[in-house]
Amino acid sequence: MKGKEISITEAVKKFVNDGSTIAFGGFTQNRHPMSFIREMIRQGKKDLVVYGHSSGIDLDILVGAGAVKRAEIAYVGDEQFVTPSPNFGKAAEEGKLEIQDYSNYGATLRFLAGAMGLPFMPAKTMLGSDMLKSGSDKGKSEKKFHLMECPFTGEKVVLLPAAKPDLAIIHAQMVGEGGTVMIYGQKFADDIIAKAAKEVVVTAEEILPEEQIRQKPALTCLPFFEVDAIVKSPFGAHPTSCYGLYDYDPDHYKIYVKAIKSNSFDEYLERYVYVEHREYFERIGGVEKMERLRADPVLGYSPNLKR
Amino acid sequence: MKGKEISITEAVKKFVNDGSTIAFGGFTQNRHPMSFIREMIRQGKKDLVVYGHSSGIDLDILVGAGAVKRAEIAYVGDEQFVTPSPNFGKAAEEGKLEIQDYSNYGATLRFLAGAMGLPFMPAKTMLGSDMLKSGSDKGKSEKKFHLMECPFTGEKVVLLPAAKPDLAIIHAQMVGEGGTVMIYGQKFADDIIAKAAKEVVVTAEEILPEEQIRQKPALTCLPFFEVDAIVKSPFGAHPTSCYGLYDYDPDHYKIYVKAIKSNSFDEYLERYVYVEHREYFERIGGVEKMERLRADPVLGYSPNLKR
Amino acid sequence: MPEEYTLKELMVVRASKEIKDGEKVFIGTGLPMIAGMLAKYTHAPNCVIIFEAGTVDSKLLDLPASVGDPRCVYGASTCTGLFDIFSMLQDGKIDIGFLGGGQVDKYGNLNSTAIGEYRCPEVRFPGSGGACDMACLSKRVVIIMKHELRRFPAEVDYLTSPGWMDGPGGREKAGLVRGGPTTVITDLGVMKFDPSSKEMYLDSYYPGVSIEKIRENTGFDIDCSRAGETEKPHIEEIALLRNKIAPKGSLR
Amino acid sequence: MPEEYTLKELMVVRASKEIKDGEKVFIGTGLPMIAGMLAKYTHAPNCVIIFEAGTVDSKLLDLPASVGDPRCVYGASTCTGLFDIFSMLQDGKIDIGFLGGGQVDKYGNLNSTAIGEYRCPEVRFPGSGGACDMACLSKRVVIIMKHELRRFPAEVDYLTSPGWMDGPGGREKAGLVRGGPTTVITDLGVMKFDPSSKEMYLDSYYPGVSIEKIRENTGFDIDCSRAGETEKPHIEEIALLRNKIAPKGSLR
Repeated sequence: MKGKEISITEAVKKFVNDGSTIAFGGFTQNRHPMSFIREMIRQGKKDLVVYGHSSGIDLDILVGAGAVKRAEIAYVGDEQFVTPSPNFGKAAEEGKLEIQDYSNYGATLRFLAGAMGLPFMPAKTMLGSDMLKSGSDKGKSEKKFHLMECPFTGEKVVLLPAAKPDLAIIHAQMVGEGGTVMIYGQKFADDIIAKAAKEVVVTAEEILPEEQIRQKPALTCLPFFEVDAIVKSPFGAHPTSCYGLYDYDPDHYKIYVKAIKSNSFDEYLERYVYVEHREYFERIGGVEKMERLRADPVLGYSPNLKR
Repeated sequence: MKGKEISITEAVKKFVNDGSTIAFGGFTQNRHPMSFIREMIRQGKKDLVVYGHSSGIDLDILVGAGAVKRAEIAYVGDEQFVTPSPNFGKAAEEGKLEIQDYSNYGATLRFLAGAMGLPFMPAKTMLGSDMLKSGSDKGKSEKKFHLMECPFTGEKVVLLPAAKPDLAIIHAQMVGEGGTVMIYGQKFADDIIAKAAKEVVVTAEEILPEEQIRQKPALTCLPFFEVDAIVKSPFGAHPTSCYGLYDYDPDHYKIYVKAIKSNSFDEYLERYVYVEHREYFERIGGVEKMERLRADPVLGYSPNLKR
Repeated sequence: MPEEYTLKELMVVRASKEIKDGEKVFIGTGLPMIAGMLAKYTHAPNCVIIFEAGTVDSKLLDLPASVGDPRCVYGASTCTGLFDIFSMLQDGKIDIGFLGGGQVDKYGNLNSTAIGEYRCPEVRFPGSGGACDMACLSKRVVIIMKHELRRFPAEVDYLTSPGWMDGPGGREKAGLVRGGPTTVITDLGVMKFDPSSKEMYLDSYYPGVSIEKIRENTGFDIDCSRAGETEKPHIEEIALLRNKIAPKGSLR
Repeated sequence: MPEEYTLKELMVVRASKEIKDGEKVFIGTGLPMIAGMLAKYTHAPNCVIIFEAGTVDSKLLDLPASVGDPRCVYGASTCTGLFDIFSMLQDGKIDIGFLGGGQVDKYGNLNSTAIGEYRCPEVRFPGSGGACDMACLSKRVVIIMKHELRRFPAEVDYLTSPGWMDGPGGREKAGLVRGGPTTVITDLGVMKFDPSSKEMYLDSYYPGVSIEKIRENTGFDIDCSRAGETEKPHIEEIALLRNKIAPKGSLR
């Protein structure tokens, strides 16, 4: 291994502590760092505080495994399969999870403040919402927001406190050996989340020589020094999509949702999480499944996916 | 002409008013919208308020032509040729120009606030500087800054008022007929300035069919609807550089500086500004000059430029 | 028996009418997305569909499964992320936002967070996502809902996305600079808001739906005096939906 | 007679020593850029040169004429714009910033705005640019100046870039979270700042320069008791400068 590359086992061991504040890249059912998250469950990490905006199965599988103490999020859902994501919904209804709600823009601006080295970011959103009434939830953040009058215009502005997670995990299509990150398709808030975090691990479909990735510096979204470790993880976003390479996996989402609804999530974990990398691919459908999900290089997705 | 394309004459007539607040793309001696600025001088625009960060000959030539009433900037210089830019320096020393000084980050954050629809942006820069002592200069901005204590951390933060110029002019390598903008090389703050402005004109080396430019949406930096008009303007950044296409022109910079230092700026204007497009190219050195400045396609600049 | 149109198709067609040509539309997953695509194929070819996950005016050859779907990228004018898109919204550049939710009250305030006590709710929804942002910051909002009594309460349990708040002047008092809901499209009819009282009234009911049924399924007094029957979808619209836009059976 | 080294070469070599291997360096046009390139070719191959106009760690095959020069892009880890770069700086990710200016005082406060009255100055400089940002936000600052009496006043006419302000605790009082100047490199010698008083003192003088000459050209009392002679550049460093980094004659 060259440069910053380490194994997924080492990466989770080294960077995730019980109680860590952590943020994942991706958006609902797209480009979440799922292979890293499965390893977190295998290593039994717990009491995590997850900062997110549009979470889905990334947060949900961790909640189901009992690894999450608190979530500061805007949305947790698996789109057409189920909303909210089933473990999250259950845990919330049972009062087993501390939750602090922001809007998507609000959550993004909190990461932006973190990335900019500012203690807060002003906004004109969330005004009038109960998210600015629930006040200070118990837990890590002492103050959820602050309302003020603009000294220039007199208008009402809300200040949102910076989010600076201990760790960000981003799944990218490509990363250079030195850490330069290239993301294809929507970046979501991944670049901002990474810049806000104290440490950053990138899992990637491909690791390239640094010189090669630097042939197109306009396409990179994180300079190498923002990244502390990289992990080679082909198909690492499955069952979520990875633009340009593979689509989301409707079959697997159905299995996931059914397992939870039928109270057999432990069996799901046994079959799909406590399992070797190679065996995982066989269990999700092997080479035929990978071919079905494979993206058309021009369109960026699998045009004939049965969904 | 298709889509949003208009001529440079029309563009200046339609979008620039005497007294307009205006911001130009570019950075010191790179990618300023010079052809548009020369047309502004030809049309005798005056009393302009220019918002900028790292200005150079773009602001300087307008100051020399007596078109600028006020400048809110961070820097005005032509790098190795002369700093500050000569007309600007002269006008400042003669007290003929209202100037409000910010730092480069401060100026950028003011545009960012404008682009985000916020009345201000917080910052940890400029603290302790006299730029936060000169207080409220006379002129358009009523208040230059506001100091506050962070309600989350207690630390000192400065709030900088949004900049929302009437008009932004950006010079790009490529634009789609519909207005989708593609900039190669450093973007400087051009995308932010454009989003902050009420109206946007893009001058471009090439105008492409919209479908063609949309084959690479990850490389575009402004969606089409942010742009109100586009102008085809090959070599439109000369004598500043345009990444990937041509380098800055040291000969012309020397002519420019010499003209001002020898009090013959009127003659410079006569020879290089009050002149037809085609004739301008002959006067700056014709096809031989264009060949000398032409960028190497891999490097992005002219590697053998005598400078 | 081949139906003339399904209920969902009727809703989608009605929703698509809310979009005027050239407007910039902020759209979520599901029915709104189909409505947006239909508008683009019919009366509003120049409307601009914007997805919060980062894309503007994409070609949409296939119906995306989410607003962050790889299907949203092809042919887009730009492909970026949440920050750029929401900042355009906050800057007042988006004309219309489509929203759904778990509950709506007579002022168009929406709840997509939780029913019951926030900390230990009876039902937990997915949360705001971009809904509150659209409700606060787009020039106007169109709501798409299932019309059920428990979904149309006098007051929402949790105000996720501000409508007209507590009536005239409510948004201004909260510091909101523009916007507010104009239309609620349900599976029973179409509601609008009175310009002066900001209260929801029935604008039209679907063919075959009685005003009585709408009253029964609405948890607050609703003025039905201005209502007529909703216009039926045109055959061309249904054909477009079935053959071009919505995958087989998705609007059944 | 071929010179062993020129004054500018000596300054550049000395400046390059300020950069440690692996450090992230925020650099402006001119001598600092040459010093950064030299450090990269010698003792600090892994230092990261960052240009405020938008590029990180570029290959620099040719000396850029400005920090926004197309020459800054080739081989960069990323190519973006001012906002991203300055935000990294504000977030505390940059180790060292190189600054010049028109005036510097004994606390390392810099003026690059104007001499005389601000509104109608005797001399107008180009303004802060990114200088104030570097002075406020990088972990430490190195200043490169011409050593003249009028450039080393007791107090700067305009404080563009904060040094140690009015001494110990000055930066904290102003709200600055880190940083401060450590070294001033002039055409006569090298100054540092006393850790407790924050006042400038002479650390070393160039071969052939007397302490007296430095005192004469400094507008405030300067402690010279700790000074020795500056180390001369090595022949390899000069060769690198002349043959590889600086275009012909630029350091004469």
